[in-house]
Amino acid sequence: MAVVFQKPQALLDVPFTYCPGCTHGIIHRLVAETIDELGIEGHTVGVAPVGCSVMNYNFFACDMVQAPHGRAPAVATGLKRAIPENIVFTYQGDGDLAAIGTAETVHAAVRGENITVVFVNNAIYGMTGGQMAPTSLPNQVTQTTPYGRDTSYSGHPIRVCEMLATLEGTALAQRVSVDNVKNVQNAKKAIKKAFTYQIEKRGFSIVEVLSTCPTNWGLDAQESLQWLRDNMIPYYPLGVYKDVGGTTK
Amino acid sequence: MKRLKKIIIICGHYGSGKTNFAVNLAVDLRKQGYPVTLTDMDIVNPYFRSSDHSEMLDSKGIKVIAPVYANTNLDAPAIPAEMYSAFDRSGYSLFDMGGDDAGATVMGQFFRNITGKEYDMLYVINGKRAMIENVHDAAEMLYSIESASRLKATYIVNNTHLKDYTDAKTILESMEYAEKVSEAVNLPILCTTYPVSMIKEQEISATGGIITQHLYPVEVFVKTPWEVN
Amino acid sequence: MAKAIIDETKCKGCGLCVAACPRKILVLSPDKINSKGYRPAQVVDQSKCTGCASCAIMCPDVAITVER
Amino acid sequence: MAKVLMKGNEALAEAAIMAGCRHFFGYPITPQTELAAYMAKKMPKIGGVYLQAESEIAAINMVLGASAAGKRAMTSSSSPGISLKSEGISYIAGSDLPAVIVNVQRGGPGLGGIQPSQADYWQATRATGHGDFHLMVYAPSTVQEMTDLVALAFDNADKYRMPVMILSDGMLGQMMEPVELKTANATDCPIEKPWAACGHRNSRPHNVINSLYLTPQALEELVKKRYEKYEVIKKEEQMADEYLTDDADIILVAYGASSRICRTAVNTARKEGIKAGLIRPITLWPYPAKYIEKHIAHAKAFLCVEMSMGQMVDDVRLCVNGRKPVAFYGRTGGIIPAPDEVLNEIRKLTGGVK
Repeated sequence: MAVVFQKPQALLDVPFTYCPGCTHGIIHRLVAETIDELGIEGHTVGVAPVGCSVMNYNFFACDMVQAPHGRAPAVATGLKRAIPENIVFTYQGDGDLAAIGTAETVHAAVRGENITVVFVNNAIYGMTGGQMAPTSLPNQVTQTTPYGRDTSYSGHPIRVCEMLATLEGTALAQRVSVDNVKNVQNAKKAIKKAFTYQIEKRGFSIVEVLSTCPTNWGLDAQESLQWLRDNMIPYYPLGVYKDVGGTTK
Repeated sequence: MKRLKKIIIICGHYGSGKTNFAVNLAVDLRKQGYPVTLTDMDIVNPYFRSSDHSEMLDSKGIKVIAPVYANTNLDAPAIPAEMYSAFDRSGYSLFDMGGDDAGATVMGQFFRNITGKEYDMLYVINGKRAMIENVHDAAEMLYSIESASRLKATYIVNNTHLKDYTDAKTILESMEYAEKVSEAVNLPILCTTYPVSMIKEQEISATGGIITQHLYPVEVFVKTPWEVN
Repeated sequence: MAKAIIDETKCKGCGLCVAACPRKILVLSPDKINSKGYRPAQVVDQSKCTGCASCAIMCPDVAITVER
Repeated sequence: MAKVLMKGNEALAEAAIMAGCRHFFGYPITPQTELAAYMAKKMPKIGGVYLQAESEIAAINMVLGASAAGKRAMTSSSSPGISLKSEGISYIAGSDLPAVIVNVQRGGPGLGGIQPSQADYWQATRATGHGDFHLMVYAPSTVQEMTDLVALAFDNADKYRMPVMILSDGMLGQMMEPVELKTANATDCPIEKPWAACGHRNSRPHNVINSLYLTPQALEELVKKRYEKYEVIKKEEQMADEYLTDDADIILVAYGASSRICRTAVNTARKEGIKAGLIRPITLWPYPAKYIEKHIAHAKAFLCVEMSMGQMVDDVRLCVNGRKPVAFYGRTGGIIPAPDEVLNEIRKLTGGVK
């Protein structure tokens, strides 16, 4: 018998700190598998965000830098410009990337910064306890939208991939989900493509991964995946929004 | 010194001493009895500009035109209406351009106001100024100024100095540098300046070198606040 | 013959593997609580395992190794 | 090398390059823009990186990234921009990363104005960001010193693994003086940085650059360790320049551009028979307390002169600790005190202590 599935080498043998059923763990694994398969761990540097995944510097086996809230793309820019042959990725949540760090995200893409961004969108601020995120859905109840997100008052959710796809510097903008086996496998392909594009020096690549937050959504792990399918995917359609090397939606 | 045209544009690298030269020239021309207007076109530099000397210039009967917000706390490059008419004033009209091609770009918009008129554009150089101290860089700088302003320089002004460290030798030695720049850009040298408060003309001759250029004494107007007389 | 090996110490009992298994051979342990305080997933009928790794693919804690 | 004329801002930039800085991340703001422009011109020619960031916030975080990768990195700004950088500076300090940050001060608060000022002294020495930490702060007063201090700033940033600020002002940044650039042969990574996140190349465990500590105990321990380092710095790194202080009755204390004014005023006072002297702090943190201490016994009074409403005077008072009177004179809003104004203050004090 052969081992057909095991923990990737690029993940340290440290238990994740995430809540049961939180899909951060799946996405971490996909990134780590990618690093393994491309054989790049030794010259990869990851940038940890502020948010639930702030401590991912303890999980990834490559060198890691923890960035101020929202500034990961700027920190990654510094890392990449300092040692261009290194592979640099950021791992950011929706508050980090699409609210406080909007400028850093957009301008990293504008510059065609040759980095890879893994963007985890779960439509809520997880770390601080379930407040409205820039990606919270219309009418979604959060701690700071207790009557549901009123779009006439709090604005509409931001569709990051669609926005970044309009920029020349973006090489890849793809939205994926990790709600079922097939989607996880697609997500993996997208993440691997994003890293490959960096190796090929194609520019800025972002993979937006629709993800869950059982704790702050008030649902169990399986209900959370169902909620993601029923509510998030319709608002945030999966697909390739920009791909300099292939088909674009 | 050679007689200059009525429109005199003074350009050069940041810190080559354009402003100090412009103020000196304005004062001199006024002394000779001509009406003189000095326009401060420097909207790039926040400090050390010709309009800093408005009061003194005013007292000598020299008209000063300055950007709207010169010497204020605001950093906005606003051109006053007066500037457009500065090209048609009687007597001498001097324009103290901002440094480098960045400062020269401002002149570009006045291109039409100058077309068809005779002008002199003086390229001020300082052989002790970092970044133009070699001939090649000094030539490159002129070309970028000319292309940004859409004007052609007519003379070189050798304004080499080293502030407090300037001595007769500095001036004498600078002449060779000026000759080389002159050769490289194919422009005649109008004059070589020397700070009259620090050096006497005889001292320059006394160095034993050959004075090949017209010596032009200048007063040092551009000073830091702690340099008291 | 395939095998899904669950590292019970890492399992947080979220049940995503249970739902993902096409052969329905995984359950959350009815009687066991791991050191973290969760009911870990366990394989009830290893002989039916095809080694498809669906459970492992959906496991957010990388607690499952699959052999085939 | 022979002397050349340079603007303060250009000199800062060239000195940084000579100190091995090959990574500069900028954003325009008057009166520091020439620094960025110089870097933009020069860096591509020497294989370095000049990048104009989308904001001061991004620029300081690019510095964080390049420094984390083990490179000598620098950013510069003027007062309002430093406020924006303060978040990143705190993270850099909290991550024990070296970096050099230049503040060419202008008038504040708010948009303030573009004229020179020294009103960011408190910000530089007390709170350049949240949390328990210090920056080393150097205050040049000549263009020559700007170049010399930049190299020292990089060396000490690396040595102590902390951010270092060059606190300049618009006047020093814009004015020209003859300067002699000391030839250096520094590379962009002059010292070993085994902690750097530069890719482990499968030859060591992964490095983590981080400022988050899970337990209050761990955080306290680390902060205390940093403060032990700060004590060493306080002992080793104080710098000040003294002018005619040995027999002085009135000792002026001023840094940067205002110290130049004071020097002129001291000279005039001496001509009038007043024994005035000047202590010019070069490090603002650590504060050069020992230079003041030396003169407390014989000085009759101290006069602190600043281009602010009185910020450094707090430190002078802390040093003097009530043993002698400490007077203050300042102008603010972008106004530089005139030598005559300072002279008047000196005269007032001598009148008072006769």
